[in-house]
Amino acid sequence: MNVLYFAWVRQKVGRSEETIEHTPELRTVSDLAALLRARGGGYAGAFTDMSRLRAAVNQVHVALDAPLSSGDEVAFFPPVTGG
Amino acid sequence: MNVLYFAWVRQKVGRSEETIEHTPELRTVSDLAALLRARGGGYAGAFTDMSRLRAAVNQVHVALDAPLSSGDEVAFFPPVTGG
Amino acid sequence: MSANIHIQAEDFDVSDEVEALTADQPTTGAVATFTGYVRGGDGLTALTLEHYPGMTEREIAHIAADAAKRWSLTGVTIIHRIGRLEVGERIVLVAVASAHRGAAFEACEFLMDYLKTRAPFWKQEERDGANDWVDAKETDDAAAERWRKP
Amino acid sequence: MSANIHIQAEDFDVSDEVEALTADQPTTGAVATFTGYVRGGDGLTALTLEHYPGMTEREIAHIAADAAKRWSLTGVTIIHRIGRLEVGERIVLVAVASAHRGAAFEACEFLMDYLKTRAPFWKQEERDGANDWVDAKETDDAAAERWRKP
Repeated sequence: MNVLYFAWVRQKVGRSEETIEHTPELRTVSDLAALLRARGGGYAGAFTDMSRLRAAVNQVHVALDAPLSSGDEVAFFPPVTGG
Repeated sequence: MNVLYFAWVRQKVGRSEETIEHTPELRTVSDLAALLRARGGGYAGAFTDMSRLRAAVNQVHVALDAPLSSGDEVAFFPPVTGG
Repeated sequence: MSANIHIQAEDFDVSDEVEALTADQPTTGAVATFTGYVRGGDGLTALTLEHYPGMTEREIAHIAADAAKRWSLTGVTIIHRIGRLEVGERIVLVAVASAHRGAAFEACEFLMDYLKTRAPFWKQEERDGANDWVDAKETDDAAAERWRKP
Repeated sequence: MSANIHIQAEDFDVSDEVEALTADQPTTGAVATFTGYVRGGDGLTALTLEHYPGMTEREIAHIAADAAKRWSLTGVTIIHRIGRLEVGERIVLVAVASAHRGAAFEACEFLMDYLKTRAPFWKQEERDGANDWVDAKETDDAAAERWRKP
Protein backbone atom coordinates (compact mmCIF):
# COMPACT_ATOMS: atom_id res chain seq x y z
CA MET A 1 0.00 0.00 0.00
CA ASN A 2 1.11 3.55 -0.65
CA VAL A 3 0.69 5.63 2.52
CA LEU A 4 0.58 9.45 2.27
CA TYR A 5 0.87 12.12 4.98
CA PHE A 6 -0.25 15.75 4.76
CA ALA A 7 0.12 18.99 6.74
CA TRP A 8 1.34 18.49 10.32
CA VAL A 9 1.04 14.71 10.03
CA ARG A 10 3.67 14.89 7.27
CA GLN A 11 5.83 17.16 9.43
CA LYS A 12 5.60 14.93 12.51
CA VAL A 13 6.40 11.68 10.70
CA GLY A 14 9.11 13.41 8.69
CA ARG A 15 8.07 12.18 5.24
CA SER A 16 5.29 12.66 2.73
CA GLU A 17 4.83 9.05 1.68
CA GLU A 18 6.04 5.51 2.11
CA THR A 19 5.19 1.98 1.03
CA ILE A 20 3.84 -0.41 3.67
CA GLU A 21 3.08 -3.99 2.83
CA HIS A 22 -0.51 -5.05 3.36
CA THR A 23 -0.78 -7.98 5.76
CA PRO A 24 -3.88 -9.85 6.98
CA GLU A 25 -3.51 -8.09 10.36
CA LEU A 26 -4.05 -4.69 8.69
CA ARG A 27 -7.79 -5.08 8.34
CA THR A 28 -8.74 -1.40 8.79
CA VAL A 29 -7.33 2.11 8.68
CA SER A 30 -7.21 1.98 12.50
CA ASP A 31 -4.97 -1.10 12.39
CA LEU A 32 -2.56 0.76 10.10
CA ALA A 33 -2.59 3.78 12.42
CA ALA A 34 -1.79 1.49 15.38
CA LEU A 35 1.15 -0.03 13.48
CA LEU A 36 2.48 3.47 12.72
CA ARG A 37 1.96 4.67 16.31
CA ALA A 38 3.96 1.66 17.58
CA ARG A 39 6.99 2.97 15.72
CA GLY A 40 7.32 5.70 18.36
CA GLY A 41 9.00 9.08 17.82
CA GLY A 42 7.25 11.38 15.38
CA TYR A 43 4.85 8.60 14.40
CA ALA A 44 3.70 8.24 18.00
CA GLY A 45 3.21 12.01 18.13
CA ALA A 46 1.10 12.00 14.98
CA PHE A 47 -1.01 8.90 15.65
CA THR A 48 -1.72 9.11 19.39
CA ASP A 49 -4.80 11.31 19.37
CA MET A 50 -6.84 9.80 16.55
CA SER A 51 -9.66 12.35 17.08
CA ARG A 52 -7.38 14.92 15.41
CA LEU A 53 -6.82 12.76 12.31
CA ARG A 54 -8.79 12.10 9.14
CA ALA A 55 -8.14 9.45 6.53
CA ALA A 56 -8.80 8.69 2.89
CA VAL A 57 -8.54 5.39 1.05
CA ASN A 58 -8.04 5.60 -2.70
CA GLN A 59 -8.70 9.34 -2.53
CA VAL A 60 -12.10 9.05 -0.85
CA HIS A 61 -12.78 10.27 2.71
CA VAL A 62 -13.30 7.27 5.00
CA ALA A 63 -13.94 6.50 8.66
CA LEU A 64 -11.17 4.88 10.70
CA ASP A 65 -12.86 1.49 10.56
CA ALA A 66 -12.72 1.42 6.73
CA PRO A 67 -11.22 -1.84 5.39
CA LEU A 68 -7.81 -1.98 3.70
CA SER A 69 -6.66 -4.06 0.74
CA SER A 70 -3.36 -4.65 -0.96
CA GLY A 71 -2.65 -1.86 -3.48
CA ASP A 72 -4.72 0.76 -1.62
CA GLU A 73 -3.57 4.38 -1.46
CA VAL A 74 -4.08 5.41 2.18
CA ALA A 75 -3.73 9.02 3.36
CA PHE A 76 -3.63 10.53 6.86
CA PHE A 77 -4.20 14.23 7.45
CA PRO A 78 -5.77 16.78 9.83
CA PRO A 79 -9.32 18.07 9.22
CA VAL A 80 -9.21 20.12 6.00
CA THR A 81 -8.90 23.92 6.06
CA GLY A 82 -9.20 25.08 2.46
CA GLY A 83 -11.36 27.72 0.88
CA MET B 1 -46.40 70.33 -7.79
CA ASN B 2 -44.18 68.59 -10.32
CA VAL B 3 -45.84 65.33 -11.46
CA LEU B 4 -43.73 62.64 -13.15
CA TYR B 5 -44.78 59.53 -15.11
CA PHE B 6 -42.67 56.46 -15.85
CA ALA B 7 -42.84 53.34 -18.03
CA TRP B 8 -46.33 52.57 -19.41
CA VAL B 9 -47.89 55.33 -17.29
CA ARG B 10 -45.72 57.80 -19.22
CA GLN B 11 -46.70 56.19 -22.52
CA LYS B 12 -50.44 56.25 -21.75
CA VAL B 13 -50.58 59.85 -20.59
CA GLY B 14 -48.28 60.88 -23.46
CA ARG B 15 -45.80 62.91 -21.43
CA SER B 16 -43.07 62.38 -18.84
CA GLU B 17 -43.90 65.31 -16.55
CA GLU B 18 -46.16 68.28 -15.98
CA THR B 19 -46.87 70.94 -13.38
CA ILE B 20 -50.16 70.74 -11.49
CA GLU B 21 -51.12 73.41 -8.99
CA HIS B 22 -51.69 72.15 -5.46
CA THR B 23 -55.19 73.01 -4.20
CA PRO B 24 -56.81 72.25 -0.83
CA GLU B 25 -58.91 69.51 -2.52
CA LEU B 26 -55.73 67.59 -3.41
CA ARG B 27 -55.18 66.20 0.04
CA THR B 28 -53.67 62.83 -0.95
CA VAL B 29 -52.00 61.03 -3.83
CA SER B 30 -55.37 59.36 -4.47
CA ASP B 31 -57.04 62.75 -4.92
CA LEU B 32 -54.42 63.68 -7.53
CA ALA B 33 -54.95 60.35 -9.32
CA ALA B 34 -58.71 60.99 -9.40
CA LEU B 35 -58.15 64.44 -10.90
CA LEU B 36 -55.92 62.94 -13.59
CA ARG B 37 -58.37 60.08 -14.29
CA ALA B 38 -61.16 62.63 -14.80
CA ARG B 39 -59.26 64.09 -17.75
CA GLY B 40 -60.25 61.00 -19.78
CA GLY B 41 -58.28 59.62 -22.74
CA GLY B 42 -54.84 58.25 -21.93
CA TYR B 43 -55.12 59.55 -18.37
CA ALA B 44 -58.27 57.53 -17.77
CA GLY B 45 -56.45 54.48 -19.18
CA ALA B 46 -53.50 54.97 -16.85
CA PHE B 47 -55.39 55.87 -13.65
CA THR B 48 -58.44 53.57 -13.73
CA ASP B 49 -56.97 50.44 -12.13
CA MET B 50 -55.04 51.91 -9.20
CA SER B 51 -53.94 48.42 -8.07
CA ARG B 52 -51.50 48.47 -11.01
CA LEU B 53 -49.95 51.80 -9.95
CA ARG B 54 -47.32 52.82 -7.44
CA ALA B 55 -46.42 56.32 -6.30
CA ALA B 56 -43.56 58.29 -4.80
CA VAL B 57 -43.64 61.70 -3.14
CA ASN B 58 -40.36 63.59 -3.07
CA GLN B 59 -38.59 60.45 -4.32
CA VAL B 60 -39.81 58.21 -1.51
CA HIS B 61 -42.19 55.28 -2.07
CA VAL B 62 -45.60 56.10 -0.54
CA ALA B 63 -49.07 54.58 -0.21
CA LEU B 64 -51.94 56.15 -2.15
CA ASP B 65 -53.29 57.86 0.96
CA ALA B 66 -50.05 59.81 1.47
CA PRO B 67 -50.66 63.57 1.94
CA LEU B 68 -49.67 66.16 -0.66
CA SER B 69 -48.26 69.67 -0.19
CA SER B 70 -47.46 72.51 -2.49
CA GLY B 71 -44.01 72.05 -4.05
CA ASP B 72 -44.06 68.25 -3.81
CA GLU B 73 -42.54 66.08 -6.54
CA VAL B 74 -45.10 63.32 -7.18
CA ALA B 75 -44.40 60.30 -9.40
CA PHE B 76 -46.69 57.57 -10.76
CA PHE B 77 -45.31 54.33 -12.15
CA PRO B 78 -45.94 50.57 -12.38
CA PRO B 79 -44.38 48.18 -9.84
CA VAL B 80 -40.63 48.29 -10.39
CA THR B 81 -38.84 45.64 -12.47
CA GLY B 82 -35.13 46.37 -12.20
CA GLY B 83 -32.21 44.14 -11.31
CA MET C 1 -18.26 51.92 4.93
CA SER C 2 -19.41 53.95 1.95
CA ALA C 3 -21.20 52.35 -0.98
CA ASN C 4 -20.23 52.99 -4.60
CA ILE C 5 -23.43 53.41 -6.59
CA HIS C 6 -23.54 53.96 -10.33
CA ILE C 7 -26.47 54.20 -12.73
CA GLN C 8 -24.99 54.17 -16.20
CA ALA C 9 -25.51 53.18 -19.83
CA GLU C 10 -21.93 51.86 -20.08
CA ASP C 11 -20.86 48.30 -19.40
CA PHE C 12 -18.73 47.46 -16.35
CA ASP C 13 -15.85 45.11 -15.61
CA VAL C 14 -16.35 42.82 -12.60
CA SER C 15 -12.61 42.45 -11.87
CA ASP C 16 -12.03 46.20 -11.96
CA GLU C 17 -14.91 46.79 -9.56
CA VAL C 18 -13.79 44.05 -7.17
CA GLU C 19 -10.24 45.37 -7.32
CA ALA C 20 -11.42 48.86 -6.34
CA LEU C 21 -13.55 47.37 -3.56
CA THR C 22 -10.69 45.43 -1.98
CA ALA C 23 -7.77 47.84 -2.53
CA ASP C 24 -6.16 48.84 0.78
CA GLN C 25 -8.66 46.72 2.72
CA PRO C 26 -6.47 44.05 4.36
CA THR C 27 -9.36 42.94 6.59
CA THR C 28 -11.40 41.81 3.59
CA GLY C 29 -11.49 38.02 3.47
CA ALA C 30 -14.51 37.50 1.24
CA VAL C 31 -16.10 39.12 -1.81
CA ALA C 32 -19.45 37.94 -3.14
CA THR C 33 -20.68 39.29 -6.45
CA PHE C 34 -23.85 38.99 -8.45
CA THR C 35 -24.06 39.86 -12.14
CA GLY C 36 -27.43 39.89 -13.91
CA TYR C 37 -27.59 39.34 -17.68
CA VAL C 38 -30.22 39.83 -20.37
CA ARG C 39 -31.39 36.23 -20.66
CA GLY C 40 -32.41 34.97 -24.11
CA GLY C 41 -33.58 31.61 -25.34
CA ASP C 42 -37.31 32.42 -25.49
CA GLY C 43 -37.54 34.87 -28.40
CA LEU C 44 -36.31 37.86 -26.40
CA THR C 45 -33.79 39.97 -28.29
CA ALA C 46 -33.23 42.98 -26.02
CA LEU C 47 -34.40 44.90 -22.96
CA THR C 48 -34.72 48.65 -22.54
CA LEU C 49 -34.33 49.91 -19.00
CA GLU C 50 -35.84 53.17 -17.79
CA HIS C 51 -35.31 54.67 -14.34
CA TYR C 52 -36.32 57.58 -12.12
CA PRO C 53 -33.19 59.77 -11.93
CA GLY C 54 -32.55 61.01 -8.41
CA MET C 55 -34.91 58.60 -6.69
CA THR C 56 -32.96 55.59 -7.99
CA GLU C 57 -29.66 56.72 -6.46
CA ARG C 58 -31.44 57.70 -3.25
CA GLU C 59 -33.27 54.40 -2.92
CA ILE C 60 -30.15 52.33 -3.65
CA ALA C 61 -28.09 54.34 -1.15
CA HIS C 62 -30.80 53.66 1.42
CA ILE C 63 -30.75 49.91 0.68
CA ALA C 64 -26.93 49.84 0.90
CA ALA C 65 -26.97 51.70 4.23
CA ASP C 66 -29.51 49.18 5.50
CA ALA C 67 -27.20 46.29 4.48
CA ALA C 68 -24.25 47.97 6.23
CA LYS C 69 -26.33 48.12 9.42
CA ARG C 70 -27.29 44.44 9.26
CA TRP C 71 -23.89 42.98 8.34
CA SER C 72 -20.28 43.89 9.04
CA LEU C 73 -19.07 44.89 5.57
CA THR C 74 -15.85 46.42 4.26
CA GLY C 75 -17.31 47.63 0.95
CA VAL C 76 -20.31 47.59 -1.38
CA THR C 77 -20.50 48.41 -5.09
CA ILE C 78 -23.78 48.53 -6.99
CA ILE C 79 -23.90 49.28 -10.73
CA HIS C 80 -27.16 49.25 -12.68
CA ARG C 81 -27.23 49.86 -16.40
CA ILE C 82 -29.99 51.73 -18.24
CA GLY C 83 -30.97 52.02 -21.90
CA ARG C 84 -31.16 49.25 -24.49
CA LEU C 85 -29.32 46.01 -23.68
CA GLU C 86 -29.18 42.95 -25.93
CA VAL C 87 -29.27 39.27 -24.95
CA GLY C 88 -26.05 38.32 -23.16
CA GLU C 89 -25.29 41.86 -21.98
CA ARG C 90 -24.71 42.63 -18.32
CA ILE C 91 -27.52 44.56 -16.55
CA VAL C 92 -26.55 44.79 -12.92
CA LEU C 93 -23.62 44.18 -10.57
CA VAL C 94 -23.75 43.88 -6.81
CA ALA C 95 -20.36 43.29 -5.16
CA VAL C 96 -19.99 42.98 -1.38
CA ALA C 97 -16.76 42.73 0.61
CA SER C 98 -16.56 41.52 4.21
CA ALA C 99 -14.19 39.80 6.60
CA HIS C 100 -16.30 36.62 6.38
CA ARG C 101 -18.12 34.79 3.63
CA GLY C 102 -21.49 34.45 5.36
CA ALA C 103 -21.94 38.23 5.62
CA ALA C 104 -20.76 38.79 2.04
CA PHE C 105 -23.20 36.22 0.61
CA GLU C 106 -26.17 37.32 2.69
CA ALA C 107 -25.70 41.04 2.07
CA CYS C 108 -25.27 40.42 -1.68
CA GLU C 109 -28.55 38.48 -1.85
CA PHE C 110 -30.31 41.05 0.31
CA LEU C 111 -29.15 43.90 -1.95
CA MET C 112 -30.30 42.08 -5.10
CA ASP C 113 -33.70 41.26 -3.59
CA TYR C 114 -34.24 44.89 -2.59
CA LEU C 115 -32.95 46.28 -5.89
CA LYS C 116 -35.58 44.12 -7.61
CA THR C 117 -38.44 45.37 -5.47
CA ARG C 118 -37.52 48.92 -4.38
CA ALA C 119 -35.25 50.61 -6.93
CA PRO C 120 -37.29 52.51 -9.54
CA PHE C 121 -36.28 50.75 -12.76
CA TRP C 122 -38.66 49.47 -15.43
CA LYS C 123 -37.88 46.96 -18.15
CA GLN C 124 -39.34 46.78 -21.61
CA GLU C 125 -38.83 43.57 -23.61
CA GLU C 126 -38.20 43.35 -27.36
CA ARG C 127 -39.64 40.13 -28.73
CA ASP C 128 -40.50 39.51 -32.38
CA GLY C 129 -40.20 43.22 -33.06
CA ALA C 130 -42.80 44.12 -30.40
CA ASN C 131 -42.07 46.01 -27.17
CA ASP C 132 -43.79 45.03 -23.92
CA TRP C 133 -43.35 46.23 -20.38
CA VAL C 134 -42.25 43.51 -17.99
CA ASP C 135 -44.64 42.81 -15.12
CA ALA C 136 -43.28 42.74 -11.59
CA LYS C 137 -42.84 39.22 -10.23
CA GLU C 138 -44.47 37.99 -7.05
CA THR C 139 -41.43 35.79 -6.51
CA ASP C 140 -39.30 38.94 -6.23
CA ASP C 141 -41.63 40.36 -3.59
CA ALA C 142 -41.45 37.08 -1.70
CA ALA C 143 -37.64 37.08 -1.94
CA ALA C 144 -37.47 40.60 -0.47
CA GLU C 145 -40.05 39.76 2.19
CA ARG C 146 -37.85 37.08 3.78
CA TRP C 147 -35.40 39.75 5.03
CA ARG C 148 -38.04 41.45 7.17
CA LYS C 149 -37.52 40.66 10.80
CA PRO C 150 -40.35 40.88 13.30
CA MET D 1 -23.13 21.15 -17.51
CA SER D 2 -19.42 20.48 -16.99
CA ALA D 3 -17.47 22.17 -14.22
CA ASN D 4 -14.13 23.91 -14.78
CA ILE D 5 -11.86 22.98 -11.90
CA HIS D 6 -8.34 24.29 -11.47
CA ILE D 7 -5.83 23.85 -8.66
CA GLN D 8 -3.00 26.24 -9.38
CA ALA D 9 -0.29 28.43 -7.87
CA GLU D 10 -1.10 31.28 -10.29
CA ASP D 11 -3.57 34.08 -9.63
CA PHE D 12 -6.85 34.28 -11.58
CA ASP D 13 -8.96 37.06 -13.07
CA VAL D 14 -12.62 37.04 -12.03
CA SER D 15 -13.83 38.80 -15.20
CA ASP D 16 -11.99 36.38 -17.47
CA GLU D 17 -13.45 33.41 -15.64
CA VAL D 18 -16.98 34.81 -15.69
CA GLU D 19 -16.60 35.66 -19.39
CA ALA D 20 -15.61 32.07 -20.17
CA LEU D 21 -18.50 30.79 -18.06
CA THR D 22 -21.14 32.85 -19.86
CA ALA D 23 -19.79 32.79 -23.46
CA ASP D 24 -22.36 31.26 -25.86
CA GLN D 25 -24.79 30.68 -22.99
CA PRO D 26 -27.74 32.93 -23.87
CA THR D 27 -29.93 31.26 -21.22
CA THR D 28 -27.65 32.50 -18.42
CA GLY D 29 -29.39 35.29 -16.53
CA ALA D 30 -27.39 35.24 -13.31
CA VAL D 31 -23.79 34.72 -12.22
CA ALA D 32 -22.85 34.57 -8.54
CA THR D 33 -19.18 34.55 -7.60
CA PHE D 34 -17.26 34.19 -4.40
CA THR D 35 -13.62 35.19 -4.02
CA GLY D 36 -11.72 34.38 -0.86
CA TYR D 37 -8.71 36.49 0.17
CA VAL D 38 -5.86 36.13 2.64
CA ARG D 39 -7.24 38.33 5.42
CA GLY D 40 -4.79 40.41 7.44
CA GLY D 41 -5.22 42.86 10.24
CA ASP D 42 -4.28 40.52 13.12
CA GLY D 43 -0.56 40.00 12.62
CA LEU D 44 -0.96 37.45 9.82
CA THR D 45 1.46 38.05 6.94
CA ALA D 46 0.91 35.05 4.65
CA LEU D 47 -0.67 31.61 4.25
CA THR D 48 0.83 28.54 2.67
CA LEU D 49 -1.66 26.10 1.17
CA GLU D 50 -0.93 22.42 0.73
CA HIS D 51 -3.25 19.94 -0.99
CA TYR D 52 -3.64 16.27 -1.88
CA PRO D 53 -3.08 16.14 -5.64
CA GLY D 54 -5.57 13.88 -7.34
CA MET D 55 -7.99 13.62 -4.44
CA THR D 56 -8.54 17.40 -4.49
CA GLU D 57 -9.68 17.47 -8.11
CA ARG D 58 -11.77 14.35 -7.57
CA GLU D 59 -13.47 15.71 -4.45
CA ILE D 60 -14.21 19.10 -6.05
CA ALA D 61 -15.60 17.44 -9.20
CA HIS D 62 -17.85 15.38 -6.93
CA ILE D 63 -19.07 18.49 -5.07
CA ALA D 64 -19.71 20.32 -8.38
CA ALA D 65 -21.66 17.35 -9.77
CA ASP D 66 -23.72 17.35 -6.58
CA ALA D 67 -24.51 21.06 -7.02
CA ALA D 68 -25.53 20.45 -10.66
CA LYS D 69 -27.99 17.81 -9.45
CA ARG D 70 -29.54 20.11 -6.84
CA TRP D 71 -29.84 23.28 -8.94
CA SER D 72 -30.37 24.04 -12.61
CA LEU D 73 -27.01 25.55 -13.58
CA THR D 74 -25.48 26.62 -16.88
CA GLY D 75 -21.87 26.63 -15.67
CA VAL D 76 -19.54 26.27 -12.68
CA THR D 77 -15.90 27.34 -12.31
CA ILE D 78 -13.85 26.56 -9.22
CA ILE D 79 -10.25 27.73 -8.87
CA HIS D 80 -8.22 27.09 -5.72
CA ARG D 81 -4.70 28.38 -5.37
CA ILE D 82 -1.89 26.54 -3.57
CA GLY D 83 1.52 27.61 -2.29
CA ARG D 84 2.43 30.76 -0.37
CA LEU D 85 -0.06 33.65 -0.55
CA GLU D 86 0.38 37.02 1.15
CA VAL D 87 -2.27 39.19 2.82
CA GLY D 88 -4.62 40.60 0.20
CA GLU D 89 -4.00 37.84 -2.34
CA ARG D 90 -6.86 35.80 -3.77
CA ILE D 91 -7.13 32.19 -2.55
CA VAL D 92 -10.27 30.74 -4.09
CA LEU D 93 -12.91 31.51 -6.72
CA VAL D 94 -16.31 29.89 -7.07
CA ALA D 95 -18.39 31.18 -9.98
CA VAL D 96 -21.84 29.79 -10.76
CA ALA D 97 -24.04 30.61 -13.75
CA SER D 98 -27.76 29.90 -13.93
CA ALA D 99 -30.94 31.18 -15.54
CA HIS D 100 -32.07 32.58 -12.17
CA ARG D 101 -30.38 34.32 -9.28
CA GLY D 102 -31.69 32.08 -6.49
CA ALA D 103 -30.02 28.99 -7.95
CA ALA D 104 -26.77 30.86 -8.66
CA PHE D 105 -26.53 32.22 -5.09
CA GLU D 106 -27.46 28.97 -3.36
CA ALA D 107 -25.17 26.79 -5.46
CA CYS D 108 -22.28 29.23 -4.93
CA GLU D 109 -22.72 29.14 -1.14
CA PHE D 110 -23.14 25.36 -1.18
CA LEU D 111 -19.91 24.92 -3.17
CA MET D 112 -17.97 27.19 -0.80
CA ASP D 113 -19.29 25.41 2.29
CA TYR D 114 -18.32 22.02 0.86
CA LEU D 115 -14.93 23.21 -0.38
CA LYS D 116 -14.21 24.31 3.18
CA THR D 117 -15.14 20.97 4.74
CA ARG D 118 -14.44 18.31 2.08
CA ALA D 119 -11.67 19.40 -0.30
CA PRO D 120 -8.25 18.25 0.98
CA PHE D 121 -6.43 21.56 1.46
CA TRP D 122 -4.50 22.61 4.54
CA LYS D 123 -3.45 26.12 5.51
CA GLN D 124 -0.38 27.18 7.42
CA GLU D 125 -0.28 30.72 8.84
CA GLU D 126 2.79 32.98 9.00
CA ARG D 127 2.56 35.26 12.01
CA ASP D 128 5.50 37.04 13.64
CA GLY D 129 7.86 34.81 11.72
CA ALA D 130 6.31 31.59 13.08
CA ASN D 131 4.35 29.06 11.05
CA ASP D 132 1.26 27.39 12.46
CA TRP D 133 -1.26 25.02 10.94
CA VAL D 134 -4.78 26.41 10.90
CA ASP D 135 -7.35 24.37 12.83
CA ALA D 136 -10.59 23.41 11.13
CA LYS D 137 -13.52 25.53 12.22
CA GLU D 138 -16.70 24.12 13.70
CA THR D 139 -18.60 26.98 12.04
CA ASP D 140 -17.51 25.58 8.66
CA ASP D 141 -18.84 22.15 9.56
CA ALA D 142 -22.11 23.75 10.67
CA ALA D 143 -22.34 25.72 7.41
CA ALA D 144 -21.89 22.54 5.35
CA GLU D 145 -24.31 20.64 7.58
CA ARG D 146 -27.24 22.91 6.69
CA TRP D 147 -27.30 21.55 3.10
CA ARG D 148 -28.01 17.99 4.25
CA LYS D 149 -31.59 17.07 3.59
CA PRO D 150 -33.33 14.43 5.66
